[in-house]
Amino acid sequence: MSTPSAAVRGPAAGTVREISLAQAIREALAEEMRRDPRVFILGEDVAEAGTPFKVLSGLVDEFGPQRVIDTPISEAGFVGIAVGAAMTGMRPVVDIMFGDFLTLAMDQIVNQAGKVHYMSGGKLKVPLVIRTTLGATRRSAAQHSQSLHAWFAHIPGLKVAVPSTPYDAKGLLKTAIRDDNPVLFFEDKMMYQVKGPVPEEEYTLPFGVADVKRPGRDVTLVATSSMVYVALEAAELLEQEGISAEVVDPRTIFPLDVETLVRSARKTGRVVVVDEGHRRYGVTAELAATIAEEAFYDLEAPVRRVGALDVPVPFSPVLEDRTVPTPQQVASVARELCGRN
Amino acid sequence: MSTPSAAVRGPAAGTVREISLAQAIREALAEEMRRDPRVFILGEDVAEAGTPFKVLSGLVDEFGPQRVIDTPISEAGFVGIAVGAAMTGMRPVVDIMFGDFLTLAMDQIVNQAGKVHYMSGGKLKVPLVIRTTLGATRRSAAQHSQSLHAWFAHIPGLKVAVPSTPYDAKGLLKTAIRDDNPVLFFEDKMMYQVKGPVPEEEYTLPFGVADVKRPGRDVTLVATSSMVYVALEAAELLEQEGISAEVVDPRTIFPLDVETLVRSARKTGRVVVVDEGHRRYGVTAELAATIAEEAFYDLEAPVRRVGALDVPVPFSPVLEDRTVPTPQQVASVARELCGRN
Amino acid sequence: MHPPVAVNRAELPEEVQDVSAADWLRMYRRMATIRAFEEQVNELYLSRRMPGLAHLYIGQEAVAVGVCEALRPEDTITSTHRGHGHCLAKGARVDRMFCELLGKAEGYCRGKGGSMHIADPDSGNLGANAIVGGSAGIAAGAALSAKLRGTNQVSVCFFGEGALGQGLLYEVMNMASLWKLPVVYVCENNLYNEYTHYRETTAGDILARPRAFGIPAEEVDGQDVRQVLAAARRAVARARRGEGPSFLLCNTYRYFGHHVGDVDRSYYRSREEEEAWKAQRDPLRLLRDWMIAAGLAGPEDFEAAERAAREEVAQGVAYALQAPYPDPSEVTQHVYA
Amino acid sequence: MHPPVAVNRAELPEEVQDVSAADWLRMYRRMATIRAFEEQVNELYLSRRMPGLAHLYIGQEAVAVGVCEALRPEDTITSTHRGHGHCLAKGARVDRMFCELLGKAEGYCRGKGGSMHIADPDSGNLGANAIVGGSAGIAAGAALSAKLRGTNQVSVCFFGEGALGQGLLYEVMNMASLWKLPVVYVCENNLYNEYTHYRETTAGDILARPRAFGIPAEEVDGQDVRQVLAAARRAVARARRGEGPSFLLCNTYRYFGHHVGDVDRSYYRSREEEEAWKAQRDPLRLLRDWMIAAGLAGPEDFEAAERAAREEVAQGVAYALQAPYPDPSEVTQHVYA
Ligand SMILES: Cc1ncc(C[n+]2csc(CCOP(=O)(O)OP(=O)(O)O)c2C)c(N)n1
Ligand SMILES: Cc1ncc(C[n+]2csc(CCOP(=O)(O)OP(=O)(O)O)c2C)c(N)n1
Ligand SMILES: [Mg+2]
Ligand SMILES: [Mg+2]
Repeated sequence: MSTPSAAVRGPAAGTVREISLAQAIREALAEEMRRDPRVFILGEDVAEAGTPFKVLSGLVDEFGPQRVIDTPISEAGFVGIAVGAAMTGMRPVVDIMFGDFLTLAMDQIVNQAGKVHYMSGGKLKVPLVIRTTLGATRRSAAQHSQSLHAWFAHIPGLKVAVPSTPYDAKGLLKTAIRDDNPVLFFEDKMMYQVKGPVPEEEYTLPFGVADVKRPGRDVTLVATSSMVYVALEAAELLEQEGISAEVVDPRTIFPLDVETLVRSARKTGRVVVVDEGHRRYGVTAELAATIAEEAFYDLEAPVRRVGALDVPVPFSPVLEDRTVPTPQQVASVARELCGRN
Repeated sequence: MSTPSAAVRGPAAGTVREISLAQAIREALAEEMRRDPRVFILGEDVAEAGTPFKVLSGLVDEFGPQRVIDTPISEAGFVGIAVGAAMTGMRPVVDIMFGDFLTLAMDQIVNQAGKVHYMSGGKLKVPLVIRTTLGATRRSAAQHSQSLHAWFAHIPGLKVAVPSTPYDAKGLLKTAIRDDNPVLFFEDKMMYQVKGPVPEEEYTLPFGVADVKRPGRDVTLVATSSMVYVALEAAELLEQEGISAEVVDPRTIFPLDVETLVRSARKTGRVVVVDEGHRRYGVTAELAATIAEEAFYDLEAPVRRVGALDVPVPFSPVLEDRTVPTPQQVASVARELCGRN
Repeated sequence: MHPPVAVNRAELPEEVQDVSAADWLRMYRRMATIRAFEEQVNELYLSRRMPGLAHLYIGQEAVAVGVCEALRPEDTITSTHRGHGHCLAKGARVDRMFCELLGKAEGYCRGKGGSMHIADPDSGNLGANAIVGGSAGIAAGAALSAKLRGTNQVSVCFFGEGALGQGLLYEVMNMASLWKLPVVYVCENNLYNEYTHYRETTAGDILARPRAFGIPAEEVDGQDVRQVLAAARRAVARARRGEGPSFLLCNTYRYFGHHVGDVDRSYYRSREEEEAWKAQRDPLRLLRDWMIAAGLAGPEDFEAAERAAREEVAQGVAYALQAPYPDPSEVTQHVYA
Repeated sequence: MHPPVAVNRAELPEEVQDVSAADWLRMYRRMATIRAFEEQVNELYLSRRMPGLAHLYIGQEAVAVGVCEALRPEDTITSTHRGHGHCLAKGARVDRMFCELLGKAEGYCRGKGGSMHIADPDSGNLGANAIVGGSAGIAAGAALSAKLRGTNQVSVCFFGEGALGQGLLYEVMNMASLWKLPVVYVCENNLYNEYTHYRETTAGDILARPRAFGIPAEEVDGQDVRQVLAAARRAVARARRGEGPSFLLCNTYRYFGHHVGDVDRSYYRSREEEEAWKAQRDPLRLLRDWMIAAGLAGPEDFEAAERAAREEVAQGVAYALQAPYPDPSEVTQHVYA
């Protein structure tokens, strides 16, 4: 995946390096673990192996096996343990290797972590981060390629982050760890090697604040996670045809920065929403419905949605590549909206 | 819950009785089990106890404990067993007592049942029905009151039925059992005693065909499951003010009868979508986004969504009653859309 | 089925020989409170003054009281849908419990939790759970937390034998054993998963299950608070020493229905069975008979305890019945911390 | 660690004394096919001609071949992410397997499944599964189905020792035991869950786990196809008699990485360990050495078998490499039946 790095806004000033998203995640974890002894990591092959994606490499060397804990293959079990630890003064960061495996821990995430604070009338808190992955095109087939983030955004009590750049990932992960609520933190597994500018200095990014990744006038492309890159490439294509596209990245789908989305929609009057989850009953539905409702009187055309094809993710490359939104597809939808067909 | 029975269209002719939704479900199961020896029931306390809702009472007497099988409290386990049985020539109907417990079986439902047909290139089939419940106001608190149907409609490979009347429930359940795909069948637990006309004669109802539960001109109320009654009551209220509301019940949220929804929206130009799941990233988002997109040029006002409040369901009646859509609330939103505030 | 009650101190298990008559009497009083509380809950249901349902703990009092007696205030418990007894035994107040059951603002969860979700961190109660087996991980997590924070707290996970059907329990017992977590799994076998006898849902040998994960397990007469306390002390001491988890299988019986609405039970269990447990295995009676026979207390002591318990319950429910509901605007509070 | 190989028929387990030399040779040939197949898969990966990753079965061949030899064609299996060996042992064709691994239209799943999802109902293979432990229920369900339909089929569930971490397995073993389902749980303990030694993830005694659910369990030398076949025949016969499930713990080893990309393994296991298994415990060598020593076959028989296996694989991969991809429009087919 290529980063149109000029387009992807990094931090403003200070000492800035180009680092990968994997490294940004690792830095966020290391900094928070140094800062706060209550933070620890729990998951499969997180210690010596540093996860199959090597995102956590080296952390066990600095923090030891008491704080970077290898678990059995027991997703429900160790999420449950993390919930209990979070309720009693710790701040666990759980690693769920593939987002598809969240299916095994749904009760613990949704019925326990997401509801304990409310059910206890505010007495108990669950400061828990679940880091996991989304995204297809890794030729990993139907049980290792899903983007299930919409499910969690549906559940009151949970927060959901879907960062797209190393800068955002680091700042949002630090915020997630300091948040007193359960946060699902989705990383596109195809994005770990994407590089981008990240300051040396400490920073955090607030939840619920969308980022305009590229300003534009004629059409708004709202895109999440790695779809930001797809939208940015689409914007490049559109620019060549004289269409100026604004790319807005919500960064967290809950809390959702409705204001920024609607402001952009009002300005351009045309919106395409892009997300890598299945289209049907997915993230694009909420974003499109919200924008269509709030910007109704300023829209020149219907809000259009581009999601993953509504099929289980197939293995064969010739098929899999059909399932994920592409810049061409997004550009073509945007072009249509602008009446340029 | 009262049935404005004049409004809820029953079958056309033949011998018709008034029976409860619970009885309609039981009849559908009994008829299908008589017809097809491959159909059997699996779940907790389904045999002698007939489930805590008594929906299955008597079935074990007719069909025996070989076909109405009591399980341990192992939702993932017995759904998995049902998937395997379905793949090898049986047609299991699984009972998940409260929809909230689906969280325990998500891998088996989503990663296994929902994908096997596709992953096997069409060779294996999973003719499985999962009957479960949704709906709040039973004073059962946060872990026994959720309406999680949106999750399943998000997953290609699954079908999702949300019947509102005894007639629909019976006809759709028979269709579900004959379907070669996994079907999630959601029954509102507060609706089991609702009565309605059901013919003596055998019938089935197709999936993906919405039903206009009440015709109208000025505003469309799209409503699912028990929200159909809320919408019908809202329509009565509106009628008193001279606003003619059309109530459309999709009956299955996947497959979704987009055509009927959009036709009604085009006709009235104003739409309120009502569903008992959480509003955020829920069923109303998909329905609203679809209608807003397809009927864009015919809409007089933004599509409005009424869902459950985005909070875990509280126990206290004074709080719980605030979380579920009411006829007054729906009527008020519709009134606003019609510029009558 | 069980041997006759012990009649002198010498027959007491070693771990409880130091328990004073006053302490035994205090435990009796606590069991009496639980019983009176639950009888009142049933009455609230029957008189339609309580929203929803509740699962009564009557018959099982010795388990909660015996186990919690072995704990320190800062130790934690997790509980179940049948959790009133655990909450009270760990130190919850009767009036605030009733407030919660009635959905009132002064309830432990401001009315948001209700019968199945009472949590009271102040008394070390991390919450009841309406998902069968749902707290197996939470309890182990509290134990891991205690270990990581070096607090020497012990965590107890109460659950019914129905939770043996949930895979989560085995996942977590495995980790608790591997990591030597200070957690005690207390399985209350009251013979029924809702309306189904546990033998129809439970293969093999229950004690062999924790043992297979390297967790010491023992069977306990759950109607005899002396045996429960002794076993709990063994398990808690082991946990406190850093030696890891234990599993107690407490044999017990619920006198009432699965929930307050489960009145016609004849299709799944006999009246004779119910009567036999009540007549021969009642936890309050067993303790009283032994104490009287052993000369540790007189009948008047138990009458006084029961009177006091009933009084506390009567006052508590009266308070709760007139207490205010939460303001409806609270519905949107506490979704996020 | 293991006793020296048996040198005459008398030392064979009772259950396999009737197996002919030709049959042993056929099993050898099948193991050789699996090995050659997997070597070719690795080569496809290294030469970047295969999309994605694959988990090689090399080193574990005797388990799949020994177990499947005890089955009838209509019996069913479920498999894992490391499933090529199971598929081939149950009767899949090499060429169509390669087609699937390369995402071609003639693959067993028309390219939709890939390495981790090969299913072939015609040979009784209900599918590999990329969720660790994910097929524990499916296998029991196939057994329940066989029982309900009265077909006398047996169902085998293959899984790695990592799946012992998944609660689903215990939920399902409980039901399989209660309902006496004709299912055989075959646990392949190759010592590692990905990159973590199983002792760090597995408390207590593995065999005690199924036994706690009333399921007979035995440990099997998974490198010795004779022992595997004997144990599988005992378990399958028991299932066929309607006596219920069994559990076989097959000790084995994977020679290669967790997947084809796992080349640098020194941080989690030693080269010495790898070499020792290959040198002393190779399933093909063990069978060959015994057959030659027992006078059941000569070296030329094994060379012929290996040549044939390599030939089959070479032809299969050549066929698959030139075979067409599915039409892109197939992407929306097979979502619903
Ligand atoms: C996961 C889950 N499945 C089913 C239920 C419904 N249910 C509530 S209590 C119960 C039986 C529990 O039996 P047991 O664990 O023995 O506890 P007991 O009621 O006997 O105290 C069931 C099945 C539930 N609450 N959670
Ligand atoms: C539920 C789930 N969690 C995690 C993974 C990632 N994963 C794939 S293979 C594997 C290790 C499996 O070990 P084992 O069961 O022993 O099988 P082996 O690879 O040794 O054959 C893991 C953790 C997965 N596929 N599914
Ligand atoms: Mg019980
Ligand atoms: Mg292994």
